Amino acid sequence: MTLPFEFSETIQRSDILRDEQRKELLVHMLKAREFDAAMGRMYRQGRALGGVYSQLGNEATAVGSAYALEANDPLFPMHRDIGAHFVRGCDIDTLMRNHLARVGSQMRGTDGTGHYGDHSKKIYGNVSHLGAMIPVAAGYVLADKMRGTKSVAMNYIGDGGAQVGDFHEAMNLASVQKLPLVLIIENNQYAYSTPTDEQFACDKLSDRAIGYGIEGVTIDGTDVELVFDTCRQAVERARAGHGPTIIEALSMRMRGHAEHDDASYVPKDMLEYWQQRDPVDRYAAWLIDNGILTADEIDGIRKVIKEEMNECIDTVVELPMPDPEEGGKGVFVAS
Amino acid sequence: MTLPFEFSETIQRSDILRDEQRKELLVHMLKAREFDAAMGRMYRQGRALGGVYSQLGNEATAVGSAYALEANDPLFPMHRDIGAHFVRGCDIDTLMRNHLARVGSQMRGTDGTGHYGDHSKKIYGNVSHLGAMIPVAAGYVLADKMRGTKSVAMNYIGDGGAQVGDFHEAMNLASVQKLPLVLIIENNQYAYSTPTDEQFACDKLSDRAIGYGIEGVTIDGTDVELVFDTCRQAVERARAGHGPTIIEALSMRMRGHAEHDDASYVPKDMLEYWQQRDPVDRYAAWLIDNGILTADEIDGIRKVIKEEMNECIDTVVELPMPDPEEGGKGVFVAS
Amino acid sequence: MAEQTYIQAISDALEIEMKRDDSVYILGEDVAEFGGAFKVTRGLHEKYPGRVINTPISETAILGAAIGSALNGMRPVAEMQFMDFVTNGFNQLANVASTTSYRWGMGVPMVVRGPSGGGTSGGPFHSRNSEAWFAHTPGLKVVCPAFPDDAKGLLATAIRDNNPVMYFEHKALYRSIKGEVPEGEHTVPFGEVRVVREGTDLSIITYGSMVHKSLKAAEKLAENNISVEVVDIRTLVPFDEEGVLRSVRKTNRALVVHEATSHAGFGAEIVARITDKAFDALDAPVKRVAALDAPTPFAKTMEEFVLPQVEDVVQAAEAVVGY
Amino acid sequence: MAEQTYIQAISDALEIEMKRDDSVYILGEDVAEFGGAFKVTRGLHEKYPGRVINTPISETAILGAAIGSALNGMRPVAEMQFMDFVTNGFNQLANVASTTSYRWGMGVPMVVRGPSGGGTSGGPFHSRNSEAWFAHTPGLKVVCPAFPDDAKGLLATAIRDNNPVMYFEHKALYRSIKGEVPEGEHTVPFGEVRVVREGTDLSIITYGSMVHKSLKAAEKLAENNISVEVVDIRTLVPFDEEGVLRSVRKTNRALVVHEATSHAGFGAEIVARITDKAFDALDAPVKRVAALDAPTPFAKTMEEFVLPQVEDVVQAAEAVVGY
Ligand SMILES: Cc1ncc(C[n+]2csc(CCOP(=O)(O)OP(=O)(O)O)c2C)c(N)n1
Ligand SMILES: Cc1ncc(C[n+]2csc(CCOP(=O)(O)OP(=O)(O)O)c2C)c(N)n1
Ligand SMILES: [Mg+2]
Ligand SMILES: [Mg+2]
Repeated sequence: MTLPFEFSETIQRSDILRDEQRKELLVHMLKAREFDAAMGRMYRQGRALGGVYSQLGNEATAVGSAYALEANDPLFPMHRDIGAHFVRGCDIDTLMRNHLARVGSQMRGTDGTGHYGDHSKKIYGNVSHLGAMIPVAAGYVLADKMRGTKSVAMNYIGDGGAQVGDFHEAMNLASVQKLPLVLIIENNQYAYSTPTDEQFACDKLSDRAIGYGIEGVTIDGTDVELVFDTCRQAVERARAGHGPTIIEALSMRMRGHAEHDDASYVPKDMLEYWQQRDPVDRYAAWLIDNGILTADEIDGIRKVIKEEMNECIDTVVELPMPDPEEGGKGVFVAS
Repeated sequence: MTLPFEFSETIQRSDILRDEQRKELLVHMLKAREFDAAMGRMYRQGRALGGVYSQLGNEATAVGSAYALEANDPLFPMHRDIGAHFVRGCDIDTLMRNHLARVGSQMRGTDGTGHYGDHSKKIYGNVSHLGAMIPVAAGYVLADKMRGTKSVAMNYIGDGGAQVGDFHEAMNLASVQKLPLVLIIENNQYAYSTPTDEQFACDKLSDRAIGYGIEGVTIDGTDVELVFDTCRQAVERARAGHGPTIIEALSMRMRGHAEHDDASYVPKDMLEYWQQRDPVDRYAAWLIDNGILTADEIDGIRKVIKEEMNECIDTVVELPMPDPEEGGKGVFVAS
Repeated sequence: MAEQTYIQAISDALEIEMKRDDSVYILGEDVAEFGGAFKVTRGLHEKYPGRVINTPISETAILGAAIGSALNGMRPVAEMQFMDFVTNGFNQLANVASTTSYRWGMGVPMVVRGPSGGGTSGGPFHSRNSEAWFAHTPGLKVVCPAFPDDAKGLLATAIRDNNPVMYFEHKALYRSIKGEVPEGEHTVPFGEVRVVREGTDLSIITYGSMVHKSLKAAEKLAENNISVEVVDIRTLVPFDEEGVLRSVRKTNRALVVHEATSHAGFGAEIVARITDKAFDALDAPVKRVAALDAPTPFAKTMEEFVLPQVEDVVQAAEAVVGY
Repeated sequence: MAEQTYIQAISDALEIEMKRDDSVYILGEDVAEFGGAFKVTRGLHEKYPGRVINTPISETAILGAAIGSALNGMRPVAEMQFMDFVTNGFNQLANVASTTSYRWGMGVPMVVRGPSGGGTSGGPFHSRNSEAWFAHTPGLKVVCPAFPDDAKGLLATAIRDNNPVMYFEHKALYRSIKGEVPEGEHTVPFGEVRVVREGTDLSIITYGSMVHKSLKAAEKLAENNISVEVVDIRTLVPFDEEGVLRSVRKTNRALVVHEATSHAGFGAEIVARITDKAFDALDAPVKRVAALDAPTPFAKTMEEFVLPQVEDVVQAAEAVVGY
């Protein structure tokens, strides 16, 4: 296992974040983690619907990046970006209903996981077809640009998805039009069973930026403050009219592609290496070391989240699925 | 008008070419030019069918690149690569019949221009959908690689077509599989009416290579010996198993997108600049300066080609189009 | 009313809708200064600065960006230089645009328009009639205008619709077809057939370029005292089943005609609706006239053979009437 | 003969054809060591080193490369991880693969296979039945097996065919359907319907997953003394028109059933053929049972409502018979 560059052992302290914000970051990451754990349990209990795609290991990337946006900036998250949803103020109940296709779910049961769209939070989830939302995100901010609104879109793609043609067409269009788009490539070392060296042959996926004449950088995606700072800079550059940025955030998919997959194809030492860099544990330890939170406080936060999660599950699981007839509705909006 | 780098004023003499070969290069270029002129005349006389896409200005790129292949290497030319067809031994009659959809044409009248395929010459023409042949070329040599045959595919794409998703997926697959594929990006400054700065925002299109971890270079596409040398090296690297290369060859589309287009959107001084660098005139002058051919000899060659061209036109134009019923045939080959 | 060509009517609709609504804009290849390969958008770039956007050659990016901007309050009109190139952005339509209302309850008010169809020696890649692919993709509306007034009115309706609309122009009609077109704002509702010729012996159900060939066939048939009603369905989605049935119930015979290839073409859907709902009214089998199941060839001779011609319609009509 | 699941039969065909012919190889996402998302290619990578190729996530590249290698003497079998993702490489099929025979006279012996269809809470992007898009694209063959023996035999035929073949597996059948399958080499010819149940009152013309639901419906109908013949068309291109007509001429009534959405679905083509060629034999209108014109939803409740069920077939059959 080779890494494109040496990681720093410690968290790269951000100069912008206040301690209150640091706590928020941790809370979002913990929520993502606990949500994940809950969904995993549901899957094993046979109570989930469809595939369950763990975000374990992706907390710092999803949370740190989304945290760099303003409320008016659209977010285009992927399947493992639950943390980003929490940053946007999405609650557990909403996500859980959606994952389990229960009545009152954001997508009425038409689709699951984090695929939902919500104008009120400017969240625009993904379709399964990888890469398809990159041009959509570009178009979204193109509209704002045409109207003189200074929004910035943040979109995500995997180390696998970055090979899809949509990536190319969208990043190229965005660079030509200098669109305010930040693309996070979540390089978590695997695309389903396929390791990165069977997905691409360049040193860093951020090198793709050179071919579009835009900024590109590869960072440690397990350091939430580094992710935040890097994204913040990219967001500011974008807002100032300097166009898109590609940020490759390195991390590890700590579970299988989905819960059915035992990921036996992943070398043990690779998981061990990344386990050392667990984004949540590392950040918690750093917060304690820096006197920002105590271990007890963190335990307390975790406990509250767990309780909320469990209560929520108990409620949502009991809800019925939507009426069958819903299936025939809404193919078109009113014209 | 800015250029990515300073061009050399003179032809970059190849160390490999023998003078006999230099004459061949000139002959192919002259044929391409005369064929082009003939097609243009036909268009203006209302005797052409469909669009007529001039290759004027592209002679050195098409001829120099195709000349770097061995007979067994597959060629995947684009619409302006008539010169490459001549290098492969395709004759005027074949091309003319095909362009005019006359009986006995390579494609039976089903399609026109240089879109034909011919196993015997290992020529595989393009479809109109730009970029679509890049993955096809990759797959072609993948097959040879699987069988241990050391062929190298040469494929072409425009400064416009390089923005199509197929470019990305194919070049990425080719780099991961280290396929022997040489892609010439014919950057002739325009894609239909669209100048390059509305097509892409990188300095050089060959910079895309970095994002695939492969070799990339941008060269003067009006210098046939430089094109040949550069391609030859890329072909050799590919044959030795070192994977694909992207070669951006700079030139100018000296006419409209097709003959109906007066290209009034092209700045005059741009055409003047490139007129100075006319690939055929420059090479002819250099051959004379270097005592390889005399002006008279070149005139003689040109005259022979013109005569052949005119005779061929006179014959082909008189031919009927294929039987109507041909239109219903050949949708499937025998299974 | 003013006499306009089909293509003028389209340009006009674009201009009027751009004037009427700031959120309408155009994107595509060579659409700005150049005015597009067929000059449909000529002059709009100057009149509406910043609202006619040249893109790189990237149909996926064009369609994806159209979707994104539509989600964000704009009404994009995306031009495909030729409708054939929509295959390069197919996924954006088949999976993103078409499912957004269903999944998110959000409208995607966008129009995809461009020249389709054959008859111009365009060859296999500049002649396709692909409307059936989209008609079979729930969530997309599909429009195929045949006349200048409809071209104008249906395009305006498409632009104002809150859903993705595939608007198929027929390039052979661009300059060959003229007609009276209402001046100023003009809309034509989706989902209503237009009876373009009344008749009593046979209903020809058709759309797009074949409306004109069907009308010519009807004239010839009239010489033999066969009275043909020609029904232009205009929109494939939504589909005016009642409108079709009304005509068939009147004439008791139907012939379905389109330029697209036959196998699994939209004509089959029309036949299926008639067979299901007007079975008792039928005095003869419903037949189809369509292109042979082949790519559209380049050579004029062959193209004429592959694409349906007036004479094919006449013969099929005679067969149905003579049954 | 040995009892096999549908999925085993598919894996078997791949293995046998790879053994038989060195030019057969497999490419796709996660198909090598991992054996593919559904494990269809499990073990083949080890048995045929170098002939099972993992690709990046790039359907366009997969399909394009398949075409290129097919032009160069190979017989690629390209796996779409889900058939839904074929939309990302649509252009390669619609414009390159499908026109090469016509334009160049060269065969493109390739198979595109993968799991399609609904019924597994896969949601809008893992459930589509897109066979009609391809049936309407001249130059492609289209296969939809329903039984293990056909799955094996039709895949072998597809691999040996010199033309591009779209081979739609139904993921809900993978492990739920078992049957006797001939051992060793086994081919089933294209373009021949299979009468899977004989009957006299009504012909159900169907394919894919709905063959099984139609058989269940037939059983229920038999309880009411309605004798149903179930005809599995197996291949949409080439289409065995005669085979369908033979059954309809015998029963004088037809019901067309498929899982894909209704509007402009392949069912319409079947109805159109019957209406055209067996009109006089019909005692009742030909009806269709198909999915509602909507994406396939995620929630089980809704999915069941949108997709055609046994009861829908029963009711429609009763309507046709009772006409
Ligand atoms: C275009 C497309 N092809 C195939 C798939 C099937 N698929 C779903 S997820 C996945 C792997 C994705 O890997 P990556 O992009 O690295 O994201 P990760 O799951 O690792 O976060 C694949 C192949 C898809 N969703 N879209
Ligand atoms: C995918 C696709 N979209 C649009 C077109 C229409 N089109 C044909 S040629 C052309 C311009 C091509 O420019 P470039 O690639 O630079 O090649 P050049 O003609 O300059 O040699 C366009 C837009 C096409 N052929 N393919
Ligand atoms: Mg990954
Ligand atoms: Mg160009």
